[in-house]
Amino acid sequence: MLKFDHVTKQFGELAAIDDVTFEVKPGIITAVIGPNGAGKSTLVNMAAGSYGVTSGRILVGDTELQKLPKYRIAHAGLSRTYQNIRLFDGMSVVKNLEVALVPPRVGSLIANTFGLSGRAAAEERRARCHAVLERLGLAAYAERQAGSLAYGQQKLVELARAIVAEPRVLLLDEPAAGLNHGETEQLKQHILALRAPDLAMVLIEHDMKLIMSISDTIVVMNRGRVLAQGTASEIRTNTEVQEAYLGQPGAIKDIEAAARGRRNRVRIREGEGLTWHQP
Amino acid sequence: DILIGTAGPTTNAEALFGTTWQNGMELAVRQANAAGGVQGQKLVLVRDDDGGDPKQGTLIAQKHCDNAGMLAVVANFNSGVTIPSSDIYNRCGMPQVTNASNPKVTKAGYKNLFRPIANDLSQGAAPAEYALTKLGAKKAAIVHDKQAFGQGVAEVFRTNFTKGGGTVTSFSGIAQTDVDFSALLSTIRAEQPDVVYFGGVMPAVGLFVKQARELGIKATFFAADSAFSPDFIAGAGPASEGAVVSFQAPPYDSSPALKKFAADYKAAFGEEPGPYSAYGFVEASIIIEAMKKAPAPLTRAGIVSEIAKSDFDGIVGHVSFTPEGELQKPFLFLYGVKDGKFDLVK
Amino acid sequence: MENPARRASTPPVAATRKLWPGALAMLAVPVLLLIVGPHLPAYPLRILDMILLYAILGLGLNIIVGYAGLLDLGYVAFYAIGAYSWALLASGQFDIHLPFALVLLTGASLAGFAGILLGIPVLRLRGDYLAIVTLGFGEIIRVLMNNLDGVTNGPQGIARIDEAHLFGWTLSTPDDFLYLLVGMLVVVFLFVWRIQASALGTALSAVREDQDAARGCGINTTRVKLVAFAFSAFIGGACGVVFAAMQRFVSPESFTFWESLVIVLVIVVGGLGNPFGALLGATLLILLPELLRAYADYRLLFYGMALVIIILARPRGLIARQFGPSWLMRRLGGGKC
Amino acid sequence: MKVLHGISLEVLPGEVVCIIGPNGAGKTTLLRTISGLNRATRGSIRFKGEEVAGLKPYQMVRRGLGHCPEGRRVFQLSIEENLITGYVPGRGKSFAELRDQVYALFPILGERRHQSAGRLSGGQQQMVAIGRALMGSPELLLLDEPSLGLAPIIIHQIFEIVLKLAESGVSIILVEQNIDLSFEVADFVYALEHGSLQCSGPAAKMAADPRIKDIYLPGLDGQDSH
Amino acid sequence: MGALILQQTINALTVGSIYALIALGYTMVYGVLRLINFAHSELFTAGAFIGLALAGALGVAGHPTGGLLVGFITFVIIGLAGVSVEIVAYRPLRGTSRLAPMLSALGMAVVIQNAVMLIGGRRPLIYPSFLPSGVIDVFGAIITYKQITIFLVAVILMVALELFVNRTNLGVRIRAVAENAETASLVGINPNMAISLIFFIGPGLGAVAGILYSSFYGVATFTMGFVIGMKAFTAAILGGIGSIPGAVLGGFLLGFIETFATAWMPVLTGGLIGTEYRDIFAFSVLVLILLFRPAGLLGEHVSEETIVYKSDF
Ligand SMILES: Nc1ncnc2c1ncn2[C@@H]1O[C@H](COP(=O)(O)OP(=O)(O)OP(=O)(O)O)[C@@H](O)[C@H]1O
Ligand SMILES: Nc1ncnc2c1ncn2[C@@H]1O[C@H](COP(=O)(O)OP(=O)(O)OP(=O)(O)O)[C@@H](O)[C@H]1O
Ligand SMILES: CC(C)C[C@H](N)C(=O)O
Ligand SMILES: [Mg+2]
Ligand SMILES: [Mg+2]
Repeated sequence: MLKFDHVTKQFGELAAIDDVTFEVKPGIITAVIGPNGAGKSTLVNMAAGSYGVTSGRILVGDTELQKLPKYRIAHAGLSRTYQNIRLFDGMSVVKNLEVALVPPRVGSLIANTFGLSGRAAAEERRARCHAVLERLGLAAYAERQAGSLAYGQQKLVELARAIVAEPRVLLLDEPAAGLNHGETEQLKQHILALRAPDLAMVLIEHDMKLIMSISDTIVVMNRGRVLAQGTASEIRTNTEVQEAYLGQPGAIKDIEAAARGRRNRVRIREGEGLTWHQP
Repeated sequence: DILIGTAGPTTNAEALFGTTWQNGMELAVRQANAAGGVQGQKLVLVRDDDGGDPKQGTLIAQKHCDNAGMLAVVANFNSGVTIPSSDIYNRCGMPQVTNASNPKVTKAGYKNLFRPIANDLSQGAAPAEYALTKLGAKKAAIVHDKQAFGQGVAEVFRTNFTKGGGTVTSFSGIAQTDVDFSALLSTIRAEQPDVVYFGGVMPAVGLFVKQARELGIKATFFAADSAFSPDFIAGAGPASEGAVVSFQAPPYDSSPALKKFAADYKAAFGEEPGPYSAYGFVEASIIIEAMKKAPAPLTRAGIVSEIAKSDFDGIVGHVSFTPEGELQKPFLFLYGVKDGKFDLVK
Repeated sequence: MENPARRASTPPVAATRKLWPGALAMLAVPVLLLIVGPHLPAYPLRILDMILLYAILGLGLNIIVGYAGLLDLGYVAFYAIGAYSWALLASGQFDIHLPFALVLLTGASLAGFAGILLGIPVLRLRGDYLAIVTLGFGEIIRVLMNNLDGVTNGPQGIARIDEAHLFGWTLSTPDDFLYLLVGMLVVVFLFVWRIQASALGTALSAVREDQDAARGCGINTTRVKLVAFAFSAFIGGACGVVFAAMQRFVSPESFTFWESLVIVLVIVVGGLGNPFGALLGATLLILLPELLRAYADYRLLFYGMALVIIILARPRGLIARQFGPSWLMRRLGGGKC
Repeated sequence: MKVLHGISLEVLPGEVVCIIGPNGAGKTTLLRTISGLNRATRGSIRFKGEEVAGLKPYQMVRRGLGHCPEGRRVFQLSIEENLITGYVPGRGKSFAELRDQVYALFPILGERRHQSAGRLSGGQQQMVAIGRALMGSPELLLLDEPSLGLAPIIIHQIFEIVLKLAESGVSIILVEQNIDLSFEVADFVYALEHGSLQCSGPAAKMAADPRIKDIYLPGLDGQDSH
Repeated sequence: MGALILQQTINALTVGSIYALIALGYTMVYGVLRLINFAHSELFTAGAFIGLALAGALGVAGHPTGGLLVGFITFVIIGLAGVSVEIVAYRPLRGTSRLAPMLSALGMAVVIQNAVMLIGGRRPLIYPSFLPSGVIDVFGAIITYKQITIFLVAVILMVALELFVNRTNLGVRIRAVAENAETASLVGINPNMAISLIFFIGPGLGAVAGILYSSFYGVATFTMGFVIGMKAFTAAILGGIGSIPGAVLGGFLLGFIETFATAWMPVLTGGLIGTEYRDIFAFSVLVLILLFRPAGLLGEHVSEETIVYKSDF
């Protein structure tokens, strides 16, 4: 569905993306992982039209996205979430979602505003937004100002905004960053529930547990190139990937050992037990 | 009390003109009160700031109209404000004496509107004649500030100068707020005109003349009324020497009446009179004189018909009006700057 | 498997709120104005007219500044275009004497068109760059009016403009204009209210909050801004026509940069993005200098101080963005929405 | 809006304290209150024996506090300039010394020292933010979700740094979602919910408590990612 | 012809220097607070008036060396005034919205202008020149020492400020505050100190510009700030907001556009378009330049992904 075809992105000297080719198929979840600065967000930004493409093509079906202005890319059925949240802070949560449902043509926009059908259309938009909020468990926040929500809730609102227009391609840039285990678990359920035969999903994440448990295929990027592609287990055991990204399996053990060693030496507040401040 | 209203610019770039103009009226009112007032009542001058803004001018006009005790106004200072405000004053029959010099001001034919000063037609014509005949000038460069007044007189000058056989080498507009004329002056210098006419007000006039001399332009400079002020000579310094300025009033030291006025003014306000102070005084006097003659009880209509019949010697000259409300015999004087002082040349 | 994102939508959670009592309460304002207004002496009445005129201008500018978040420092240009339309099409200048209703429409449309013409090249500029270009546009229009002597009569302005007649009714006294302005206010108010509540309003808010994200959501920001500019300019133009009909004289002096600033002040002091804010802001900003007349020389000094104090006291404006019938009902109804 | 309710918490010298809690629990608000960005409505904050409630953040920093805020907040200056902003003179080490330490920790930053930090990838920006906080040679370091958006390999590195800093006597308050590792590294844990303290205790005991496991560590006993 | 072009170039450089001097103050403040400091132009006027009063009190009117002293004292006085204005009228508004402080600044501009009018009077004041006098004749064009001095001052101040902002640690900290005062505070910078410093330097520079300006033209009026301020601000935008060399470049460019438009527009259009169209021409060039360089001549064009501020106002 979404295809990167020999895509290159140059920032001055730096080739942030260097001749990348891969395809994202509908109906499955494609994860993109890689070290910081590998170029994952750049890929998303190019697909969504935030960055121009230095060379190569990005296709959804037959449509060449790199030729379209950004808003047309959205109309072509691609939507995304941002690594650094970009909600419309001063607007209510529903309004945030409604933005994605604004009629694409200015003519219909004006007709909608002053015509008779406007009210019905507005009601319908609202209904769709509420339905999505309901599904993501955000219904209670519908009228809250988006900017006043806690980080995790904002991330969910962004997800809601991205799906309300029923996209064909959904790009999620680190949706779980900043979420705790429980929330990540919820998010995982939401993402799994979104899986549909006509929806191509790209998931960028650093949360390996999530990635490994949810993705159907994984693309590993490094220094602007595709380092490897495969299933979770293939990736997990790929030594190149370990070296560049996951770290040696032993690394965690080392930290744990160092921490234990220190704790044994320092022994701060050893004697205290657990205190429950609330029943 | 009998109220006389006035409105003029007292806070914007023309604030100096407006304020000293109103001070002139104030002086006339004070002197009338000292002499016993009118019909046993005291006169009060209600001063307002119209900011040179037509919109404010109309609001003030309405305010003055609504005030039943207000029997006459001296308003406004600027033509652009007088035109819309005269419409309102006309509706409430308010006697209106204006200082606005644009010829259009009296075109509406309002019977309650009077202009006791020369309009721009004479102000532009006299210098042109003087340049052609007395100075024998052939080429003139004309500059104006793109304001109603400045452009108006400049155009009159142009018409008269060409009609008299002279050539106009250039006719350029500047912005009223400009301070740097070097670019334009460099061009004018290349045209080598005999005279340069500047239609505009202070402080631009002063800067213009000064910068022209610095660039080595030798032509004789002509400027319109607002340059008739010590500020012009001080501002332009030695560069002002030889410049010719037109003004509707004789110099403050030219007659005993004006000398007395200048002294009284200084005593009352602690500063030298401004260029339009004598006019403010005359304009207020016209109203006061009319009030004195009008039958009791005083009404606006009564005062209007008395002003129309005005026939007396004001401190700047004889006052009597045509049916259009213009001065019967508009007076205009040309002054040359000589040894740092204004000297009547005509 | 069915795409769950396309599941049939459930009915909206929020039931249609009972807004009309609140709306009715607000309708009281124009009705009151119409009843009380004509009994006022002419001077306050004329001030009231000015307040209404600036309120309408504020409503118009609010579309750009308050809703779309674009600072327009040259709004006076549209106002000037409207004013000169009436001055040129209904005066001795060219001896054309068109009816008021027609010119109202023409002038407003011309202004709207100018808005589009300006908008097309400049709307991709951001923030202060846009502000300075609009400022430049305002100055360009004013200088043009001042220079095209053959058309606009230059700095001399156009005097003795026709008296306006609307459907057989002569507009000349301040109370004639009161009726006209109240009528216009209601229409324009409903117009902007509708914009605010519609998809267009949502799109504009999104542009205000974050243009890039808005584009990402499929909003053609340039077009939407253009529409906002056009509407806003249209209203400004209509106000200009009325202003010229009221003054029966126009000259470039009435359309300076300061005038643009005053209109921006009206909406910022009143409350950005709220139509009631424009009303309150206009009341304050027109009334204040008149009230301060008594202080003569100190008038503007106090005016400046008052501005600073008001802004310091209510930096987000006197009226909150959210204020409206539903907000009012919520407050009156004890917090339950 | 009242976000925190009567929280009492203590950090000892050289201790690593971890604060956990669901989104919106008030963890960030708590850190912001400590560093003076938010003012405590009531109560007292003592730092090195001195009452500091009401001090401005920069005053806190000059007394030895470092705060690496949520969401990175790097300046759109070059990397090196970002480090300059974080340097607090008169706290012992020279600028060059501290800067080289940071570059040693994150070599990529050294390589790009003159590049604008605004153009770094998310994770690289996080490194800048941490480095900048270290430039003040803090005695108490507040880290608000430092591992956010970092590759696993870098997260390991961050936790190693935390350990190293603690070894050298710096006290650390760590707000983390990555609970598995945090519980290993921390000495003491505070659990926050809805703005109030729910539970506190030594990390080891916390990790062992079934109730805590239920709430905060679902699936910890499941598969490890490696 | 050659002499004329040379003369006009000199004229342009002089006018440009004056715009640049004022633009520097705008840019300093703007760069830090993203605030259009409408009061700047009025502090510029106030500076000229205070300078005049000081010169009278010290009896040094017209002496270049006395001028240095007067300039220094005026810098400090107006600098402190600027700091107070910031504390009173802008600081309480920090973090509210962008328009509020801007309009508060507008209010302050009205206050200062009227205060100057009430204290200094409505009369244009004749200004003694503190600049050295004398002329050089270069190929038929006249250059005055005054022009040279003004040009040099503009360039020197630009270089000094640029070095200060980019090469000193204090400058870096100020830029950090400019971007985000809260975060700056978190890394140990006292934002208020940094902002006060800016409001000392910016208006102080404005005051010096006021003295130079009035010395150059020989007159000071209480209304002189508004228009020149607007032009200087335009110059600052043209050069790229917050960019110090940009402000100077913008100032010079505006000077050139105005001068050459005045000089040659009537000639080129055969008198069809006269000098009165100068401002239109200037603004049109501004629009054109911004269309091709939407962030000004030297402004850095940040990509949307890295933009700090989500909304414009
Ligand atoms: N606007 C830009 N200008 C210059 N360089 C950029 C820009 N945006 C990104 N880069 C560079 O491109 C590279 C890829 O960045 P990108 O944001 O795509 O990384 P990423 O894979 O998303 O990393 P992370 O996991 O940390 O978010 C980085 O080295 C970054 O510094
Ligand atoms: N400026 C604010 N205005 C209103 N509410 C706020 C503000 N800042 C925080 N809150 C509220 O305070 C609560 C606590 O927020 P805080 O950011 O401290 O949570 P957190 O524990 O750090 O969450 P996260 O894990 O998402 O970062 C949230 O419900 C949030 O909505
Ligand atoms: C400044 C003055 C000469 C004004 C002039 N009286 C006018 O009609 O506008
Ligand atoms: Mg990324
Ligand atoms: Mg947080």
